[in-house]
Amino acid sequence: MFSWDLLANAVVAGLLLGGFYAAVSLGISLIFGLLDIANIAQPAFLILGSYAAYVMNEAYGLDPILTGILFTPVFYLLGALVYRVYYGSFERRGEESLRGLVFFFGVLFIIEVSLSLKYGVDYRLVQTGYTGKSIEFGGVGIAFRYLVPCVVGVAMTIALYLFLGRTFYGRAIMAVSQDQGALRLMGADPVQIKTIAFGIGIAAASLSGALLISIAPVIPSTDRDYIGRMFAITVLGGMGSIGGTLVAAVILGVVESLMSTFFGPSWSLAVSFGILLAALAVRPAGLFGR
Amino acid sequence: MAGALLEVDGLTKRFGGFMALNRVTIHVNPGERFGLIGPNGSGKTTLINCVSGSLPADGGRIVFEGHDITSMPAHRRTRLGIVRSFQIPKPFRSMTVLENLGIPLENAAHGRAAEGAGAMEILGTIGLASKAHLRPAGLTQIEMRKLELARAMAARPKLLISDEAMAGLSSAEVDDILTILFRLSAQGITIIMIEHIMRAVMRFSERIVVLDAGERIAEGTPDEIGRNPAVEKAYLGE
Amino acid sequence: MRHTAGTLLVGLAVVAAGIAVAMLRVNPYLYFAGYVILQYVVIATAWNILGGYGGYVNFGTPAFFALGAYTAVVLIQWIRAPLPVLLLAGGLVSALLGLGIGYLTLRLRGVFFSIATLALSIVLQTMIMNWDYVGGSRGLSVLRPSGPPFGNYVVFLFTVMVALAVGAVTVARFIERSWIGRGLSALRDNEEAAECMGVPTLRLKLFATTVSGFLLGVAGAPFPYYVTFVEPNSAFAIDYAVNALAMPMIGGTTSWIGPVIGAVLLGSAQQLATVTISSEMNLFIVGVVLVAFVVLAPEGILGLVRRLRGR
Amino acid sequence: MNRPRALIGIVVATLVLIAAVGLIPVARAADPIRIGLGMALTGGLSANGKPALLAMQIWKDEINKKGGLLGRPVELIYYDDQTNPATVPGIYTKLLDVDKVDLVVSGYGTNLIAPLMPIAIERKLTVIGVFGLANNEKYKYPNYFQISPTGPDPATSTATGFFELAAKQTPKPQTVAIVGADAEYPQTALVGAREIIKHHGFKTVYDKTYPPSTVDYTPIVRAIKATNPDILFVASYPPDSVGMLRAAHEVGLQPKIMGGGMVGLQFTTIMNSMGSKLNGIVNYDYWVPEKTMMFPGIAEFFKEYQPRATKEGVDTLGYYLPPYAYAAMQILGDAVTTTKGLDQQKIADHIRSHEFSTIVGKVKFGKNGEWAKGRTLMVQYQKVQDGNIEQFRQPGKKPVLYPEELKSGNIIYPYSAALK
Repeated sequence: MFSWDLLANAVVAGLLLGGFYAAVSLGISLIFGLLDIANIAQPAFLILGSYAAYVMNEAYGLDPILTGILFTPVFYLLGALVYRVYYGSFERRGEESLRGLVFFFGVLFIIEVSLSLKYGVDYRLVQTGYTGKSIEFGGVGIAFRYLVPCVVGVAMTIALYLFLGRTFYGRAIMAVSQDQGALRLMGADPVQIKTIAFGIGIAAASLSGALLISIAPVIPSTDRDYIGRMFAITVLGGMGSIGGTLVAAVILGVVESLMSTFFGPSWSLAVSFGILLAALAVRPAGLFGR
Repeated sequence: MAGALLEVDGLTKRFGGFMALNRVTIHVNPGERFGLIGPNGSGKTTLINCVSGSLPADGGRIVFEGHDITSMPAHRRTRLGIVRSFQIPKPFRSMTVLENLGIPLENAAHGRAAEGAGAMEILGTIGLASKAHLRPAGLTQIEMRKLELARAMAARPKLLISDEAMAGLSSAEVDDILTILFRLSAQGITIIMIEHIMRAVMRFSERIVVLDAGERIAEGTPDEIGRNPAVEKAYLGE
Repeated sequence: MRHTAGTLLVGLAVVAAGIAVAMLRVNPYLYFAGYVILQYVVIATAWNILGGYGGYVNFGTPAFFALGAYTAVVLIQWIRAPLPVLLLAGGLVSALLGLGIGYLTLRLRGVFFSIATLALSIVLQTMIMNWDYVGGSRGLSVLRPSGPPFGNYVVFLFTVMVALAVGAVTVARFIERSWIGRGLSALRDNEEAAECMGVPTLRLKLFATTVSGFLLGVAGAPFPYYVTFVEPNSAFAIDYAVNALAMPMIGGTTSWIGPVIGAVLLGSAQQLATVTISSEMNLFIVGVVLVAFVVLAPEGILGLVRRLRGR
Repeated sequence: MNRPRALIGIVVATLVLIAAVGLIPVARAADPIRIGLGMALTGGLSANGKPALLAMQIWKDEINKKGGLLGRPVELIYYDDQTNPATVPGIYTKLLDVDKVDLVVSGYGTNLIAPLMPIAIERKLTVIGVFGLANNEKYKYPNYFQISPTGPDPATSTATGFFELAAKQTPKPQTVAIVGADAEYPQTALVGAREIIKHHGFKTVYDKTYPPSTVDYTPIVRAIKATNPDILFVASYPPDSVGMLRAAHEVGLQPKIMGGGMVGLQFTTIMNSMGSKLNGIVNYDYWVPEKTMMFPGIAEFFKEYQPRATKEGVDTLGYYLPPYAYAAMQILGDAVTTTKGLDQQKIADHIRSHEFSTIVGKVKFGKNGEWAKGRTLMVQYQKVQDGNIEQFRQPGKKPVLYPEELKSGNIIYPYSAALK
């Protein structure tokens, strides 16, 4: 069944999927990778973003990506609030890891159930102007439904990369993850910096959630499918490495796509996680770990 | 050299491309008070991590009391009698001070003493007896350092490696710790002291080795080291 | 010695009480509810040996539980093995997996370890889904053997679970009060310091992952006979991962009684909610309770009790 | 050492509490007939479970308005099984032993009926299953009946009509690709499909499964396209039905006939948002608003159902599961009325031996408690427009192509012709 044409298509589809995975994982890469906060509720915020996009699309016919951008301030504030609670309850007392995890598990359930109480358990999906359309370059087809999220994902990655490297707050966030002393020399308050970083991480979920629902139907419990993927990508890419996240996301996307095309899709997810396990065993710091 | 308690022979350790220890050789004699100094990043902590077993060595040999311990896991080295304290105190936070001592007593001291008495005795000599039932979170900086030493003593060391036990303490507190270390030495315990506080090392050590950039650059009595131009250069730069 | 004898007596008393309850033939529903709660006592206790004492958070609880259940399914399909064999085999296979993740701790600590166990769970579930002999993704109906030793089969299973729970708790209590438990606490607090104080950390971790795996597998082994229908999604349900973590947290992780309290409270609350209010509210309550507990009572109910006593 | 004692106190107190609450039956009206069930109100199948429950409640309300059964009011007692088979044994034991229900019906779906079977057999209950696929094949329990019209051979029910239609087209298609999710229904449907394919002598060029959590279906669809099949049989659950369909459009996959066992395309929200992308798909269905399907009472049922469904936020049109859930209750009610009692065996004997008139037509049970003759429809989506939910209330959008006796329209063949 092998053909070069199929291979090219599979790789391209994988690259596109990888761009989307990067968008989904950026928030957790920031929160978990840089701040070391195991926010297991991140996928729930992702789905919250999806529902925001759905509601705005149903009510006003807004494009999901536009909604995603419009809602970033709301999500940012939500994230800041969650972090403040987390900080006050755990981090300040120096007992964050295990209890923090349970805390976020609780948050995950609360968001998930609130959504299903409000919007029910039907599959929700959004049709956009570009859904179902595709273009072709020399035998390689590109579906807009994946191209757009991929472009947005890469753009988000670049934006975050530039933000972290070029701005004061960005550098402060990088510093907070490595050296609290240097941060104090910069004259910044670590808690404030972490609040900002956490807020941005959650704000990213608003946009990536919108991308998600423009790709596939969503129900409140869809978040559970993404817990593994998100953390796998972040760890595989190397904690807190934004470029690494993109590369890891693309690797996962391409592997899934190749498996689906040539060997039987049934095993694609297991192979992805097998790669993660192997990577962890050989190189625990991930591909681009610090 | 026959009769040495600890022989480190051509020890090499790399981190990626960075050579942290380059064929370092040191010998420590039984009962000796041994000083290990060097500027930041010179490889002192890496050296004792390799000796205590926290890090695997990439080359060379470590011999303790005639046994080759180069690839022995850390806990077995402790049981043989090589015990270290940590630069940044690492107490068992969920346990009381007394329980902290129980761990080495139970795991390293071969049950040579009944737990309660032995632990209280050590706490008594080190001046922490009144804090025996507190958790580490309730201790002051100096008390933490003392706990670190007390816990090491509970492992009944033959060789005690004290990693910057005095950094950040006041002058009186430094004397306090020094007194304790002198007393341990008097009991026949060999001690390697890693320290930045020159006054303390010079006063305490019988012999000193200087590391710089992963290499041994000098060895001698405190007086000799004090006059060595290479040491001065390493510390002050050019 | 007195303690051990005491524990043994208490344990026997609980088993006896369990059998008495079984004989009394009280309302059968209680056996079903009781079975689930006791199953969670075993799971929470098993998780806590590694997670609570040793500080290694296992997200892969469903993998161990399901491995026990599916080992049983294989043996039932193959030779219709009797229940004691199923328990032992389920436990052993899971223990082997436990030993495997124990070696992972050589390189992986903290959240990395947790994520690796999560990945393991996904890989294992995919394998089961593609294995037709045990029903694959379609699931498999399991016929209960006719004629249990006493009562009806559910009563019998309930009694077995009572014994398993007592066994698990006894093991946990023994570990907690021995040098193993103290060593595990030391490595939880600071692994490097523990190793340097003579604690054989690797051996202890391997011991903890293996015992924890064994108990989780044992908890899963009777599951096929309890539900009579096994399919991957419910055997690998995320509920097991969440509850295994949440129950000890609510009860208190430092003592053997903590997971028991957590499992009984949260387990019965969930059972109650299933038959009284809607499950959506049920999950919601679990979420709120979790958040409230970790924020307001960080050391669980044990910590609350301790605080109330002014200690 | 009295800390543990205090805690054991707490534990005992809690146990007593649950024992108490667990044993107090739910409040009840004066001597009603109680019908118990577990239903998926949360979890994966809840999108169908909720409408099914609503249909049963409508039946209950109507029967009570008419004075109940045997002169006694009817009460439904239901618990959420969370789409988790592990909850089912507990729920039905509670229903039977604590709530003392007189009759039970099953929850929705094969996986949730399976754990009920041993309980039913042990206690000699009469059970009507709601959309279970081949639950009774292993047990052959005579008092089990199943309401979806899959017929005596459930595994092949979806594939039969689909491939029969395909075989009748000219030029006759030769090659076939089959694909489905790693889940219960799709796997069973694929097993059936393989059998039917062999029977018709088609050549299989692709046969693979995928995990339900797949995000991107493009690679799968492209691999299928590379094998260039004439027929594509898909057995999928809602999210992957949408994923496969969208990917097929993007990749330009156009076999001559496509569809078969795609669950979800019957649901209101999905039909509404997929719109014209549905055109040309030939898919199984159980009820559509075509003239041939207008059995007595069904129009009234939807008149009652649709406003209530809109209010409760469940499947607005409700064509898929609700009429059958209602019919299951009709049959049970009928049997109780005719046998003039609540004797499980008499009720079962009656159901087994009689034909019933329900809102889904005449129902007669046969082998293994399945419909004596299968009636899985094959419909084709035709001339569907985007974003118009009202169109689906009219005939013509989903004409019945199979079986012959219910046929209400003609297939547009090949698939590409239906896209124009």
